[in-house]
Parts: sequence; structure tokens; C-alpha cells
Amino acid sequence: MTVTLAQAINRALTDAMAEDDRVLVFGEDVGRLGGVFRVTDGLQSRFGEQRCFDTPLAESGIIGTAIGLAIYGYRPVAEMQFDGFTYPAFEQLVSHLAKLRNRSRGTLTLPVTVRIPYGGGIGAGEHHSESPESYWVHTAGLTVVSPGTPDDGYAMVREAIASDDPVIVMEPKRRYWMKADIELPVTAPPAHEALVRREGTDVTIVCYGPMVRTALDAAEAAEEEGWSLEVLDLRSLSPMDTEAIVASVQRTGRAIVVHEAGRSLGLGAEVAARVQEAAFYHLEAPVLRATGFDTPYPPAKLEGYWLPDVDRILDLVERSLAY
Amino acid sequence: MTVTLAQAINRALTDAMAEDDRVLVFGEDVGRLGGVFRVTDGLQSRFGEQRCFDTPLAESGIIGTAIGLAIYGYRPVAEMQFDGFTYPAFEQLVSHLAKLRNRSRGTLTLPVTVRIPYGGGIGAGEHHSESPESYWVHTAGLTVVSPGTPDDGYAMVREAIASDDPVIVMEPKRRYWMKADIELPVTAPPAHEALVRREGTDVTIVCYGPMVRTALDAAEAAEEEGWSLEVLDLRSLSPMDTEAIVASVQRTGRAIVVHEAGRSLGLGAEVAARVQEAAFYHLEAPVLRATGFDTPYPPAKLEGYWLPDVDRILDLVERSLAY
Amino acid sequence: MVDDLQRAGSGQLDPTSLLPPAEPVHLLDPDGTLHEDPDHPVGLDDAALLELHRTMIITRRVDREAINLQRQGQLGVYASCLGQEAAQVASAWALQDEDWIFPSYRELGAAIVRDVDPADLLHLFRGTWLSDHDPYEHRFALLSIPIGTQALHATGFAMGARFDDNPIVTVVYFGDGGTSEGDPHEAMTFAGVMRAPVVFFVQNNQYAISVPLAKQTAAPTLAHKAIGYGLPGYRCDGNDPLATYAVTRRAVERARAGHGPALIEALTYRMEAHTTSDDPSRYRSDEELEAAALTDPIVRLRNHLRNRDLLDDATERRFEEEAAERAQAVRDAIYDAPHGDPLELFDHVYVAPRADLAAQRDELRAELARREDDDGGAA
Amino acid sequence: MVDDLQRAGSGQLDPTSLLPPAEPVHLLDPDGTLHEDPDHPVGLDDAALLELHRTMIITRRVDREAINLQRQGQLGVYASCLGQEAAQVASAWALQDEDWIFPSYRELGAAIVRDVDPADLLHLFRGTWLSDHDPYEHRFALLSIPIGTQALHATGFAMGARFDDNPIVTVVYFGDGGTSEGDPHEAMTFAGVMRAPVVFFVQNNQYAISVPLAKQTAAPTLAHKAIGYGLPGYRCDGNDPLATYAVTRRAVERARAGHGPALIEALTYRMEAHTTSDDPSRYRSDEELEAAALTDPIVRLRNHLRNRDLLDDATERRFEEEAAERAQAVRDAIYDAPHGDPLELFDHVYVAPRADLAAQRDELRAELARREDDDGGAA
Ligand SMILES: Cc1ncc(C[n+]2csc(CCOP(=O)(O)OP(=O)(O)O)c2C)c(N)n1
Ligand SMILES: Cc1ncc(C[n+]2csc(CCOP(=O)(O)OP(=O)(O)O)c2C)c(N)n1
Ligand SMILES: [Mg+2]
Ligand SMILES: [Mg+2]
Repeated sequence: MTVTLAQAINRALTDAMAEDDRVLVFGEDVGRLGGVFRVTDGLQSRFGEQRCFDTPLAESGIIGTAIGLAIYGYRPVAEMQFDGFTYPAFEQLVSHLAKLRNRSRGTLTLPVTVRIPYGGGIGAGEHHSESPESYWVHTAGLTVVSPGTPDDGYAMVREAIASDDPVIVMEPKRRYWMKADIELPVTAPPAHEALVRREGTDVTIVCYGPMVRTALDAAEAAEEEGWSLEVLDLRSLSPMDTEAIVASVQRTGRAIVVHEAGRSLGLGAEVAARVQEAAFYHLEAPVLRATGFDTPYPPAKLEGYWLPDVDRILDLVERSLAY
Repeated sequence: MTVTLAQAINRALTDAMAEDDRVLVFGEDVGRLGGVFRVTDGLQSRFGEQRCFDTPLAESGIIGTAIGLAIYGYRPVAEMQFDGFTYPAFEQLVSHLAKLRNRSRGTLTLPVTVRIPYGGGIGAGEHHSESPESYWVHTAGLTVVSPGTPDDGYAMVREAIASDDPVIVMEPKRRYWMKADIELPVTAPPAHEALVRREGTDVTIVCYGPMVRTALDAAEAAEEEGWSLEVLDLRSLSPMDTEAIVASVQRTGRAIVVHEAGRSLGLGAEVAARVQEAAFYHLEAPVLRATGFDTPYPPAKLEGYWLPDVDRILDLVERSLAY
Repeated sequence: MVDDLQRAGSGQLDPTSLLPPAEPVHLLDPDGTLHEDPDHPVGLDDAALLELHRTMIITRRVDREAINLQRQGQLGVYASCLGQEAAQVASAWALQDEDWIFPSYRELGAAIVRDVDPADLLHLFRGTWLSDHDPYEHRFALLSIPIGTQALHATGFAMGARFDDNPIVTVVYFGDGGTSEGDPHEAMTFAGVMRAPVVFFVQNNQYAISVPLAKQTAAPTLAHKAIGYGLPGYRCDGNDPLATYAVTRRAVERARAGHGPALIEALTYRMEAHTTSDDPSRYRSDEELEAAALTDPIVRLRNHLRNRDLLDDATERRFEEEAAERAQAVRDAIYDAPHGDPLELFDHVYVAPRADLAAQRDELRAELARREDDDGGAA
Repeated sequence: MVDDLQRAGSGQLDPTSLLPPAEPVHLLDPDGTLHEDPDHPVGLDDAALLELHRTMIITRRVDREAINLQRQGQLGVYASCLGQEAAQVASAWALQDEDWIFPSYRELGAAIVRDVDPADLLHLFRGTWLSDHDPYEHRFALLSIPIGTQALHATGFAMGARFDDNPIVTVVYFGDGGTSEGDPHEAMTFAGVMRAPVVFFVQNNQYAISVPLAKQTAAPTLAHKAIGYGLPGYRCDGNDPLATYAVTRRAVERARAGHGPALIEALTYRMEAHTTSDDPSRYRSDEELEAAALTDPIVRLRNHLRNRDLLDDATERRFEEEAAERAQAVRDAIYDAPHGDPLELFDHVYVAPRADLAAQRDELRAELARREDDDGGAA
């Protein structure tokens, strides 16, 4: 069966709601409209207005009430309409969703899933194309995952909803229409395990979410140059599978991290810091970073220059190999 | 004259307000009360309620109106009462204060200073002891500085107010009562230049804000062990003086970054990533990180175990030297 | 009356005077009949009425052009103001030239009143750049996408004007959905306390994307929110240009006179999809749309002008022609407009030059050079 | 009447019925004279009145003990509820046992009603741990420091109860200052639309740290905010335990009956400093304080009970003794309480074990071992 990432996530929500009536889906326009990306399509008509509902236009309200619902005993799945509209909810995400369990000494459990369509590449510009994952990864108490394939879309959303910890699912919106030939439901290894998507011997490409496809394309293109790239899909950004990264770098001696977020304190910084610490003597070149620039997200017509792409990755591969 | 950091900042605000009547100081309790740390003491009585005023209790309101005042032509200096209460203002800080100038293609200029007392060590616990600097440093469009001494407190606040860019001044609240024997006004090198606070030959300790004193103490203690530590005070976190860090590491071959913020995507990650990239062949050991843990800020009685201190730094020095 | 309203907040007067009247102010019937109301004098001469009509016609025509441009792939997305021309044009008309407007993303009509070149706004939707007009030249702030956030900027600006004894007023536009966000709440709180000369103009077009007003708030009306901040809450038929003008003018002049901020709820209807990416058939019926069409603001003023013999066929044709020319000018400016210099992405982030950004700029420059080489090599 | 209020939001009734009455509900004079009000029946028998009195006395005594403990260096800081005992105890008294309370950081009185051990709350202020009671056992959520944020948790919880057909109500406490934050605004918006059974209980103690109400809002009263969300706004003399009880009970039972949320403004006064770190002499006068002292809630109920011969010296002595014992128990639990195991810092962050945290835990364990060695070596 051909399934897009959006369909896979839709199916994950449907299956989770069917299996457990404590699962609630809500956010802006997720009900009747089915979400601006149609990821929640059909949920309201199937499960009713009490299980899938539109909220007032207030992101702090969405996350804050999700917390209250979770304390009551529900398993809320909240949608933030776009990456750039998560910021009004920052206080609730960072001070409460992330920390209430710890604050309560383990008494309160918050099985909340927050779905965030993120990243660029759809010609939409500021607020609609941002990659805020660093903010969540730096925040203790959050689990942050990002699927790079339709099967991971299904599996990770199911795993997030099943988790008793709050989980932020960063959904690469430019890949919503990416197809895979799979039978749903699928299973997958737990999200905290990174996966080698393609084996290689020269350089490890560490990536996640929207950049998995790009990294695979780069590996393909690199072959022509005679370079063998290993593509490691992190899948979970927090926790991060440091062991898998280190194991790969120990084989290749070189690593490049790819992400859309700006470079400074983008995830690549943490990967680099960990790799140089854990594989110091294995590194034959510094860990390099193929990322967005440290500027605000550009206007749509310029995003192609801003976003990391195959060329930017290959430039760095060349630089890495030159060490 | 003996001057505390709090007094130095107070004097900087006073002098800036006296020199330029477009400078306004506002926030929660900054007027009559003079701020919960008394950093704005006396400003309202000297300059009147229109130049220094209390706002309603709403952080997004404080930053959002500061933006409007700046567009009008004022030079607002907004106080966030504590680190942990900046989060409700996140949207205004990150989507607007940081980005409006870029969004306007340079037409709008936002000379806004945001003062944030931050960090632990005062026995105050969650929300009152956090180190959110990574959130700002990862955000394109913000300049982020943190004084580690009273003279830098004066100079950096003056520089921030004089700057046409929005500047976040992270004030290490545990050092508010730290004294220096200086004559105000003082001048200092521009904040984007890191300063070697103590020369050394074995390991570079990269630090800023509250950890400058701690790093100097560690260097003192290290002497007894026969280790010579170079203490580099970053002063500005964004931009970061990569050249100065690299120059020091090229001399010592080793670096340890110290900060209170949690380790993952704390500033140390970025320092490590840059150092291994720019000084790959000079490093004799990986860049190590003496930081807070990746857990929420602990209750006051346990903060001593959580915060990096001389011992934690020296342990890492030992580890670094063992490579 | 203005003074009465002012004193209400300080407990000197019955606070219920801050509540909106039971019915929204309405002066012009769909057939053009004018009901004068001494509390809401219009005070526009015939020439001004014609100008208002002309501006609404231009707005509608340019709006349609933008939709067409989007359909032709020239814009990524566009948020139409069809049906909201009176709410926007007549309210902006009530301002003095020095007053500032803080729009959301839908205020083409207000922009045209302020002589902002529509093409400059559309560059945001095309993705050429994030904005392309000078806010100071037009006293028209940037379009604002994150809902309601600009309400605080308008309030801070108005605080500045008050501190500076500058008798200007700011007007901030946001939608029915926007009233739920925290920022407009904080803005009205600050404005009330600081007596900032700002008018909060809510275009209640009944929907926030797909979410109807009843799911947005349980408030009796949006204007009932005003009293909670010590502001008077006004309501007007937002498809009635004369009522909108009169009510806005009253609120603006009250603010200018130092009596503080106000909230206006203008009742209107979003005739188009939320944006060109939206599919409203999923959440509203044709019948609803047809009923709303009967309240068309342009037809209404046209009928009035026709009834009073102020508008003849020739004038009308002239307006239509001018509107078509404006639309064509927009089209010419937008169609296949080349993208800007990618290196400019680094130019406006900071005033002060930064070494780190300069280095990244160099990286991009090198990438561009390599791309050119590659293209050159391939050719 | 309950139904009237409910219908107001849907436009079926004059929305002004959502406005608070001109005067706050007041039943008990400072000298103890009771003015009965058929709209606000108290319905507490004599035993209950005595219990209310007893609980307020205990609250005040434990509150003083906490201040003493802070002065003796046993607590880092403490936020006293002196003067607000009626607002807290009488409102919490109006709840059923299954109802949930979402406090701010000042609600010692409400906690005592819920049998939360005050020492468990004080561990937050001592810094032993961030909380130390089981919210489910007491239906009393964690103390909440970031202002107003808990209003959303209370609303979400109440939404859950409604979805689950569980006839419970939540009450959330916040202050006059808290009404300015975005979160309570969003909470009331959600509550109104979702008809969540939540009561927003605002203790208007006149100050947010140093900022007086007049600088916080220009609203005629805080209860006037309710209508903006379609909620009824009630007001009571918060230093009058019977008025507070009656008004809260009405709002709570109305919510339980499915008629939706409400906002209560209880007028009270913070007799102590904001917290033990605060110096109120910088912003308020002795005269103001003395005037406020005349409205003491405990004196008031005592006078009433004495007037009615419900309280004799012996009973009063017994209450005082019990209060002293409770204070002593708190002191015993807090004084020199050892800090917890630092390794526990890693135990509650996540349910699922994480390798990265386990590694950091090991780092700390190793540091602790080294410290012990060093201490051992030094000894
Ligand atoms: C903070 C924020 N959240 C979500 C969005 C996505 N969004 C764009 S428009 C819109 C609806 C706005 O409705 P309303 O305020 O009524 O204005 P209208 O579009 O009807 O003019 C939403 C939810 C946004 N732009 N900003
Ligand atoms: C979001 C946030 N901002 C600032 C603070 C700092 N602060 C603590 S208490 C307080 C005043 C609160 O006033 P009010 O809401 O009236 O409650 P009260 O203390 O009078 O009970 C402030 C500003 C905070 N705790 N949370
Ligand atoms: Mg709308
Ligand atoms: Mg208060």
C-alpha cells in the first residue's frame, strides 16, 4: 500500500484513539477542517466532538489545558499549527509540561503528545518554516522525536501517545507527501535508537526528520564521486543515541551533521560536542555542520539558498575528506 | 571606591538615563520598589514615573510594548524579574524583538535592552535560578552578553543601551553583591571581545557571567596541584569571540567550558563544536564541559550538588590532562 | 459623553457605560438608505463619500488580482479581504495622516488608504522579501502573521506618543480569533493602565480559519471584553462604511483627546477562503455565504450614492478603470518578479556588523560561486 | 437564577446579568453582626461555623510559624497569607471533598482545609524538595510559582471532568496581579467555550508585590473581566468568611450543575510583606496597614460567634492550643530537616529510564564519592 507521511500519522492517531478512549486530539482547526495539513482528517467525524475538537486560538491555552487533562487522566495529543506558533506556548511547554513530573516528585504523570509540523522547503516563509527543536532539546523533561519516513511517522506517533512522558513529535512538513510502500500498522525500533539508513565507510552523515531524505540523496550523489557515506537517522533528538553516532564515527572517522535549524546551538553543536568527547582518537577530521544560517528564516524565494541541500553536504564531505 | 555589581548596573542605568531622555526603564516592581534586587533603586524618584515605571504583571506585555516604544523612537530598558519568568515573553523576544529589523529589511531599528537576572547559587530554587541563555543564543537577531565583574556590569549595560540592536543582558544574580574597587564610570573593551582574566598554559577554562569568579577560584586551587589554567571570560555569548577561544586553545591544547545551564545544547556544546572545528590539530584532549545536569533546576538545598563548582572543574582538568 | 466614558474606569461613573449598546451601530441599509444618528455623526462631504467608494473598489479589484496571481503560481499564498473592504477602508479613513496603523496580514484595504503600494505587501506572499515598504513613510507597520502580537507593538507605540506629548493615535487590527490570544489581553491591560491612545479594531469576520465565533468565545459580544480593561467597547456593522467610519472616528478622537484607548468590534464576514490554501467548503455552507453576500459593503455605499445621485455611470466606469490599472500595476510588479540577492539575507539581521555572520555570508557566497561554475560547466 | 446566568452567554438573556453587583457581597460586619441575604444563603450550622473559625486560627498560627522559621534561617523565603485566611479557608470550605484546588504559592489556608501537611508545603520554601504532598490524595495541586499558569491546568482538568461526566469542580486561586497575564485570559476563554466546571477565584489583596491595583488594571473591578468570557463575575468581601463561603458555594454548585465557569473577586488585603524577602515600607504606609487591620477576618468571625454565644473562652483556648501544636509539629518537621538525596534529582524527570541521565547520575555519584573521600582525608 502506498502511504504518505501525513496518512501514516493520521492512521496512527486513528488507531490510538480507537484503542484507548482516553486519547484526545485537539488544537486549532483540527476538527471539522481536519487540520491545515489534513493530518487529523476524519477524526472528529469518527470519534465525535469530545474526542477531537477545535480550540480557541491560543497556544498557551492548548498546552496548558492539555496538562490539566493529563492530570485528570486523559492522554492528550495537542497540535501546534506551525513551528513558529509554538512560541506563545513556551512557558507551558518548558516550565510545566517538561517539569511538572519532576516538581511533583513523580506523583504527576503527563502523557501528553505535542505534534509540531516543522521545517521549511514548502515555500511558506517565516513562522511557517522554522526548526525550533533546539529549544525543546535543551529543556530537561521533554522527549523530542522526529520521523524521517512514513513508517516512522506511524510508529513514533503511536509510541509518543503510549509514552507516559510528554513527547514532542517534530513532523517534517515538507515530507508529509512523501510516500512509502508499507502495510499499516507497522512497528519500528523504539525511537531512542538511531538507525543506519544507508551504510558507508568514509563519512557519517548524522541527520533527522526532513534531512534524512536529503542525506540519502547526498549519499547517492556522493557515490559518483567515489565517496561512501553512512547515513544515520537519529530519530530521537532527546534522548540522543550517542552510542550509535559514536559507533558509526568509530568506523568512518568522520562526521557531518545536517539540520535546517540555524547553526549556533543547533543540534549539530551537541552532536559535535559529544562525538569529539567520546571518539576523540577516532576522529580524522572535525565534525562539520551542514545547516541553516544564523539568520531568521528567509523569504520563500530564497529558502533554497538558505536550507542545507545535497550540494552543501557534499561540499562538507569534501572538506572533511581533505583533513 | 567599592562598588557591587548591582550598584554598577544601577549607575549605568542612571548615567544612560541622564544622558539621553529617550532611555526608559520599566518592568515589574522596578519603580517605587527599585526592583526586587534594587538594581533600579532611585531611578523613579530621580527621573519621574514616565521614565521609570512599573508595568502590569505580564512579561509578553513588557517586551511587546518595549518593541512599540522602540519603533516610536525610545530606547527601552526592560527588566524581566527572574530568568524563569522570561518564558511568557518568548514569542515577543524570539519572533519580534529578534526578527523585526530583518523582517523590515532594515527599516525598523529596535534599540531595546532586556535585563535578566539569571542563574543559581542564591538558594532560591526553580524559576528563580535558571540559565536560559541557550534559548537566546540560538535565536538569530539577538545579541546576548553576560558580565562577570562589576566593571563589566557597568560597561555592558551602557553598551547595550547605546546599541541599536536588541541586547539581552544576562546578569548573574549571585554576583550582584560581588565587590570591586573601581571608579565609575569605567570603560571596558567592547563586549564582543572575550578577555583573558588569568593567563595559564595547561588548560583553557572558557566561562562567562557567574562562572568567571568560579573559574578564577578553580585556577587558584589548580595552582596547588601544579596546573596552570587560563581563564577566558567570553563576556558576549552571541556573538561569541571564537577567535579568542581558538587562540587560547592553540596555546594550551585543552579546553573546558563552564556554565550553570544544563549540558545538552548549553553554550558548551557550541564552544566545543567551534573549537574542534577551528583548532582540530591543536587539541590534545576533547573539549570538556563542567555544567549543570540535564535535569530541572534542583531545590535550593541541593543546588550545591547540581551547580558546577571548583571541584567539578578540577575533576575535568584532571581528565583533560590525562589525555 | 467622551468624558463620561473616561471617568467610568476610575469608578466615578456607572461602569456599564463601558458596555457596547445592545445593537451594533448601523447607519446605512443594504439598499442605501441612511439612518442618521446624532451620537454617531458621519461628517463626510460628498467628495469624501465618493473617495471612500473609490478606495473600496480599488481594494476589491487589487484583492482579486492577488488571488489570480496566486492561482497562476505567482504568489505562494494570499489572504483575501473580500467582504471586509468597509471595515478596513472606512476605519483607516477615520485616522489622521500622522496616526499609525498596525495591521494583521489581511489589511489590504487599510494599506491602500495609506498609499502603500499593494505590490510591496504582496512581496511577502510571493516570498521575494518579508516586507517591502517603509513603515515610517506610510505610518503603516509591517504585516503581522503571529496572531495578535502586534497589539502590543501598537500599544507601546501609543505609550511613546503619550510620553512624547504627540497627539497621534494608533489603530491595531486583529480578528475575532485573535481575541483569544494572550497578547491582545496584555495589550488592552497595558493600554488601559497607561491610558495609551490606541484603538483596538477587531474585525469579527465570524471565522478563525475554520473555527466559528461560537467556538472561539462565550462572550456575549467581543465588545464586551473592553470593560474588563476599563475601555469602552463599541460595536458597529462592519459592512456599513458610514457606521464604521463614525464609530472609529469617535474612538480615535477620544483617544487623541487624552481619554484613553477603546475597543471596536466591527461585524463583517470573510467572503473568501481564509487564504488561497484553504478549503472553506469543509466548514461552511453555500447558504451561509449567499446570505452574507447580501450585506456587501460596496453595493451598499454604491446604492446610497446612486440614490443621492452622487454617482453616475461615467464616474463608476472611471473608478473601475482606475482599479483595473492599479491591479495591472500590481501584476506588472509581481509577475515573475525575480528573487532578491540571497546575500542580503545577512544584511538586516543586526545593525552592528558581526564576524560570525560575515563568515557565513562568505560561505554562501562561495556556494553561489560554485553553483555558477557548475551551471557554467553544465552549459 | 443559576439558569438565567447560564443563558446570558448564549444571547438569550441580558448579558449585563453577568456583571458583578455594584457592591461586593458582604454579610458579616467587623463587629460580628450578620446581615442575611436571601440571594446568598450561608447554610452553615453552628458546628461548621466553629470549624471554620478553628481552621482560620490554625492557618494564622502556622503562617506565623513559617515566618519565624524563615527568620531563623530555616526557610529560604515564605509568602504569608496573613489577612487572607477567610478568603482562602471559607472558599475552600465551599467545595466538596472530590473537587480539586489549584493553588498559587500563597494558599496555606486552602491547603489546611484539604489536610495537606503544611510542612510538606514548606519543604518547597525550605528547598528540601520542590513539593512533597500527593496531589491526588488531597485533590490539591502543586503550589504554582509562575503567575497564573495554573489557571489553564485547572481548566483542562475541569474539561476532563466534564468529558468524563464526573460531577466535580475545580477552583483555581490567583491574585490581582495574575489577572494581567495571558494565561488566565486564555483559561477563561477556554472555560467559557468548553463550559468547563472551573471557578476562577481571584484574591484581590490590592498588591502584586509593590504594584497596587490601580497600576495593574483600569477595569472598574476585576469581576468585570468575567463578562468578556461569558462568565458571571461575582464579588465578595474576602475578609468576610460567610460572604466568601456563600458566593463561592453558589459559583461552585452552579458549575457542578453544568452551568459553566465563573469568576469570583474576593476583596482582601495582604497584611504581611509580599514574601519574607520583601520590604513593604518602600511602597505602602503604616496608616494603610492600620486601616486594613480593622477588617481582620478572624476577629470578625470571632465577634460573630461570641455575639451568638457559640464560642466560649475554653473553646477558644482549645483552638489556640491546637494551633500551637500544629505549629510545633510543622517546626519539628522543618527545623534542620536534612536535605534529600542529591541522586534523586535524576529520578523523576522522566518515567522512562534514559541512558544520558543515568550517565550524569553516575557522574554525580562519583563526585559525591570523591567529596566523601576528601572529607575523610581531611578529617
Ligand atoms: C500565534 C498564531 N497561531 C496560529 C496562527 C495560524 N493562523 C493564521 S490565521 C489564523 C486564524 C485567525 O483568525 P482571526 O484572528 O479571526 O483573523 P482572520 O484570519 O479571520 O482575519 C490562524 C489560526 C498564527 N498565524 N499565529
Ligand atoms: C510569570 C511570573 N512573573 C513574575 C513573577 C514574580 N512574582 C512573584 S509574585 C508576584 C506578584 C503577584 O501578585 P498577585 O498576582 O497579586 O498575587 P499575590 O502575591 O498578591 O498573592 C510577582 C510579580 C512570577 N512568579 N511569575
Ligand atoms: Mg476572523
Ligand atoms: Mg495580589
